Amino acid sequence: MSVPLSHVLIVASLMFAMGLGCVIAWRANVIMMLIGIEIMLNAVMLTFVGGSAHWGIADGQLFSLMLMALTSAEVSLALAMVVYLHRRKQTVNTDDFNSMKG
Amino acid sequence: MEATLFYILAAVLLIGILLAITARQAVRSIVYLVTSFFALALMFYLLGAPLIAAFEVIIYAGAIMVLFLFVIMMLELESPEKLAKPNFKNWLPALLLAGAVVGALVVLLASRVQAVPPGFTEIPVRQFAFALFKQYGVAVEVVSMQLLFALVGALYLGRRR
Amino acid sequence: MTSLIPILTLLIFLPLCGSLLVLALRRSDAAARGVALAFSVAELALCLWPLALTGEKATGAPAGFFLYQDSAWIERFGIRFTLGMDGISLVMTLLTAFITLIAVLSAWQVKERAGLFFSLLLALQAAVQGLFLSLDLFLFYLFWEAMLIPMLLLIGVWGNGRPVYSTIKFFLYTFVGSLLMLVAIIALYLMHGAQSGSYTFGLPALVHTTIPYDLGLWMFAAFLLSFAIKFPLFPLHTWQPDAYCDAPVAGTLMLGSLLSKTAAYGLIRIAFPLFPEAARALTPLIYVVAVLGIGYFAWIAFAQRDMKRMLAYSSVSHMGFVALGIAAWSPVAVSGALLQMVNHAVTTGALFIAVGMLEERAANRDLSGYGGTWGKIPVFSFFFLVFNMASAGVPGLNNFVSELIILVGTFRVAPLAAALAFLGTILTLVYTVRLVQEVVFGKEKAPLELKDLSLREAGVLGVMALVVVALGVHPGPVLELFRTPLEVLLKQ
Amino acid sequence: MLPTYLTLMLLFPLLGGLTFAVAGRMLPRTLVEVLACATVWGSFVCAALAAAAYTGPQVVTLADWFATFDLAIPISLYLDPLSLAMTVMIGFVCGLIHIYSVFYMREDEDYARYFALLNLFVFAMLTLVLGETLPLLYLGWEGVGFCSYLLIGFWYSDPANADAGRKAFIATRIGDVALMIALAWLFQLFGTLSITKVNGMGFLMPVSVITMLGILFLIAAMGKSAQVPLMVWLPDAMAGPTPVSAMIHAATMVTAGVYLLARLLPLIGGSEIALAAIAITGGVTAFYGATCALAQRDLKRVLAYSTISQIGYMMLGVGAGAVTAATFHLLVHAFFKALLFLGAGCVIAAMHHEQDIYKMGGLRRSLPLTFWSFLVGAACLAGIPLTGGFFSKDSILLAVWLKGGVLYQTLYLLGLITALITAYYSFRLVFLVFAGENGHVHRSSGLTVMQVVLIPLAILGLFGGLLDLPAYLGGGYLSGFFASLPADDLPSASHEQEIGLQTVAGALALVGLLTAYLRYGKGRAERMREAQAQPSSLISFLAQGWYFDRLYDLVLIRPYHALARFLWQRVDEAVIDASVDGLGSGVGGAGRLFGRWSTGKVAVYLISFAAGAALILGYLAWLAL
Repeated sequence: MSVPLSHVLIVASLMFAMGLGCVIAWRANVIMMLIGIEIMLNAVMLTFVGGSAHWGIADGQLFSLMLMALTSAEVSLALAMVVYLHRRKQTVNTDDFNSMKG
Repeated sequence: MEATLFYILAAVLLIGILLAITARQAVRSIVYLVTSFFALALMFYLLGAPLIAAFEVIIYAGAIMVLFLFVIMMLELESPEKLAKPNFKNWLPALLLAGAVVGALVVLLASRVQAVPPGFTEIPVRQFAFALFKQYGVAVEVVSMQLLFALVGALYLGRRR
Repeated sequence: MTSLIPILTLLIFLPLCGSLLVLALRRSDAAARGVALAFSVAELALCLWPLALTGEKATGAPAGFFLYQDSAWIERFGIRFTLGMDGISLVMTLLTAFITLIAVLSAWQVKERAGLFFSLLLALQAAVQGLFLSLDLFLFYLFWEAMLIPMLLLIGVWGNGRPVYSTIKFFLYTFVGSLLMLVAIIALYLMHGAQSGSYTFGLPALVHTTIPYDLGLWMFAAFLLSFAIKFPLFPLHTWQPDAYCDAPVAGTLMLGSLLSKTAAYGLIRIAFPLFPEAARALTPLIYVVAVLGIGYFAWIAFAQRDMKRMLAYSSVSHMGFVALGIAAWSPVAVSGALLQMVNHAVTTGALFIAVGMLEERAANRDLSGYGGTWGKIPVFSFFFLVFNMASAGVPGLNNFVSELIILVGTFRVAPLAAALAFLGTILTLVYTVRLVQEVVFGKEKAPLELKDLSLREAGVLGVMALVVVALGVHPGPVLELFRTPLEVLLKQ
Repeated sequence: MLPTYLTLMLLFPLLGGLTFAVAGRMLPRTLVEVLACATVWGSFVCAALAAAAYTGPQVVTLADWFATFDLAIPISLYLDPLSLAMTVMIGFVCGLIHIYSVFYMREDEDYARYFALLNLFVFAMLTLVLGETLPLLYLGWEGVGFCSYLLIGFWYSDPANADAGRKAFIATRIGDVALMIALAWLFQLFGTLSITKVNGMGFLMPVSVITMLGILFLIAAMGKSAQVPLMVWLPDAMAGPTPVSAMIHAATMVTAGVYLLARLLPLIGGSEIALAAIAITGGVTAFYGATCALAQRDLKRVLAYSTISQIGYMMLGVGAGAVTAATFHLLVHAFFKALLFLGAGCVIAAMHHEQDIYKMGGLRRSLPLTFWSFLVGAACLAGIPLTGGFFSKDSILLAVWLKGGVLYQTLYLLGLITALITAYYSFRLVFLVFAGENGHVHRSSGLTVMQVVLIPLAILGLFGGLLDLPAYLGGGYLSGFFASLPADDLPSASHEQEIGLQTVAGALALVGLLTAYLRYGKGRAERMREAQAQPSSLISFLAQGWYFDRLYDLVLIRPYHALARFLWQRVDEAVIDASVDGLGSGVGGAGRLFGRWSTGKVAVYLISFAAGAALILGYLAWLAL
């Protein structure tokens, strides 16, 4: 296949930017914010895999795998937290959660 | 041929994500996302990572997204009126920052002259496995520990008082 | 034989083991005390052993070191567990073991959580010993920071007055300094690595790094600042009177007698050899600060009514001589500074203990509460007088010898600074005789029921007085130990 | 044999002193007293044996004190005529005073401390005299100062006594620092601190350096020997027990400054300016002390001021380059001043510790032995012809005269005037204390022995002149003995000149005696009446020592106290410490300011994070462009 690495990276960066936008824009909804994070993480994975393929080293793929494991851990915890918070406050609006105020 | 396929898939991916993040309902956005991730999985395959592609489908599109769906349904968040939809004021900073990030990345990419000719090598699963379990054995252990902690944490948070 | 037994490692880990054991025994005060005493005696005995080995040459050791030990630790970053002992380290470890023993004995009456107290004392000793022995900058830094923890706890938990305020002040000051030092250490590490290709924190290797003058100035300044805070030198001293006053007696002893010496040791062992040019450039600054400090602190000490505070200022004033001797960086002056470190530790430490004994009896540190103790508690007064006279530099006692050596050594290099510093000794005498006058002589200002020293207290002060006299009359052996290491250090 | 004698000479009093200091309280009183005297007399015997065995100047190295690199300080002693004469004198006078002390201090409970310090003092004084290296000399120098400090404040429960001790210690320390600096400088110049070597190398240095060194040594001597302007401590030092005053503040310690200068004269003699400074200091001090002594009412203070004055003479002698004359006067002065003090001690003991001379009188009959001895002492002090004091003082004046030049002739005149005043106040003392009636005394058991001790001193004082008779009477023993000393090459006077000068001085002394007789012998009743009245301003000016105490209080002590408090509270706590505390609270405030940013809302954090990321990326892109 003869796609230049830069194109892969551009796709990844667009994807990352959209994830970022999602996280920022949907501040009222934790679920959507989590989705944004997933998108960003996938963008990172795409970068890793692209790099791995480009240089022919397995490490990039390996890290995508690690990322996936990480993400699943993160998502399961985050969703558990959402459930917990929803149970306590009946909302998923992040602006209502401010107990971390400094 | 493969390159064309790649671009098509990329288009599907990006459009799917765009739809996902602008969807009115969380359930819809999940469905769009699943579509995009399928496309992404294919792109991984094209980039010579069949194993990752498989995992993408199984774990992401399969497990994680379903988990999202479960939670959405459990909390009965599917009706759009329950959620405050972002208006333009919310989107503005997001667009600005995302634009800045993309712009900067593109500038960076464009400024780097491609030293190596374009082209990808496929990495066989055997090599992948060797690297995973020989070189990064400790990392695998750490990740597994982490998954365990996440499990315990989720159980702790989810228990009924 | 000696290579089979890792004396140096033992020197560090023996007190550490003692500390853990005491911690385990903390339910019984008596047991904790006994074990702490046993371990500090054992440590002192262990420190005496290398005295017999000074003539030998350890394999692989840098010049001047007769005990050396080097093993891999964190190879990834070139951090090694390198310990070495030369004459200077030997004297310092002996001093540490001696002072800790005295501290344990002087803390005999601690009632509240005694086990933890002794445990912390021993832990502190381990850290100080490690610092005096380490030849790896990373290790040095580690011990440097490790010293802080037990010290802070000692002041914070057992202190009186405003312990929390003093603790925080002490912590912030020293921490700011040590962070700067860390930056300099890492910069040095990277520079050396880039130059030679081998990334190492080993002091003997780092000495050969070529450092651009400007950068060296900054790095030396970082080290100097860090050490000057711990010293402390004018005007970075304001944590010191508070910390000294609010710490329990044993804590003050460790702080004043040992921790300030680590800073001087660092200057001699690390800062000056690593950055000789920068050191030369900044020497005038050290002269000014040292001379100013000697006079200024002596002057302020005169105004104090709180005895411990007076001694705190006196302590910094005397440390000025150490700084002066180091700044001169000539063999005679530095050997004088090293001797002064030992003398200062013993004399000032003994004075702090003596004041602590008074405080234990009358629960009062104010000068106006005492007077005419000679008639009531003659044994105490005798010792108090002896230590004060030593502090005032009466010949025949220890401080005189070192101050004379520093004066003579410094005068060659910087006559004006040396002469001015010695004018400061007039001020030293002024506050010393005031202290003696108000406590030992005169009329009793408030009716007090004082008991003379117990056998333990008399023993503690007696041993220290013996050291004071011995070092005043025959300091030759100690000075001889400094000779070889100084020849090596100053040749670089 | 010589090293043994010297070692023992030092060891006896040292061991005695240390024993009494550590275990004195546990020993019986008699034992301590006997031991204390025995050690000092043992020292004296050793000194006498050393004198017998003496053949020529000799350096004896006993041990190492300390050594580091090229700075090596051995414990080595130097025996030459000067130090030999001093050691014999010290051993003898101190021995007598120890015996005297035993009886004088009969009633004091703290005998152990007293004798410990007295013995340590003898050790330190001998070290000072014998020390061959300057640090060893300094050991003795500071050691005598330390003992003097504690002995002046011996009766510590009166704060005034302790204050006097403190004053002495601090004032002499000023001089000591000068000595230390000179010592460091010498090492820098010559690379050695051996007195003999330094003395031999003085000519290598430019005169300006020698002058500076000389002045430093002079300052050191000023402190120890109570010369203007550091003399204020000596009158107050009389607060100590009288034997202490006799031993330390008259016979031995205070002459250490003169000894130091005499010892180093080969070095500092190279500079005329330094010599002139020494001579001027001596001349002025002699005059100052004599005038002050005129107006004192306290028996011991009269003697103290006379000591200042007499040491001034010695300094004048050194300044004129006449080591022999200065030492001659030093030795004779030691005898007659110890005699005077011990006599005063007898008087004070007999008068129930009354020291005001206007309340005394008539002791001529009740204490005849004391009277006659005291009279001898006063005659020596006054320089009545043919006494020891006459010859010694005149040899100094002769040397000054011979030195010539305007400066030295002025100083000679000053010395003559001082001699007149001296004769006057000496006999004022005699007449006031011993003449008149009401001679009731309190006799204690020890008084007899104490008076007996005066006799040998009186004999020595009276016939001390024999030590060094003028050339026209056959020449002196001391001059011959000291001939080996370097730098003592003075022009010798013709006999006629010498006789002429001595006639003048003798006549002046007699005039002084006569005046004193007229005023205080015949006009005693009138003077007693005057003493009740308010003193005139001149009298109080003199009685207060020219108000030097007040001047120093105003110029030095008060500012010192005030500045100490100022530095502590206004500078250290209010500026340095507060600036650090201020920095702390400033950081705290900034922290609170930033703290407001952390609202706890995820969205704010997110936007901040994204903005940060965008910023970094933007920066990188800008670099790439």
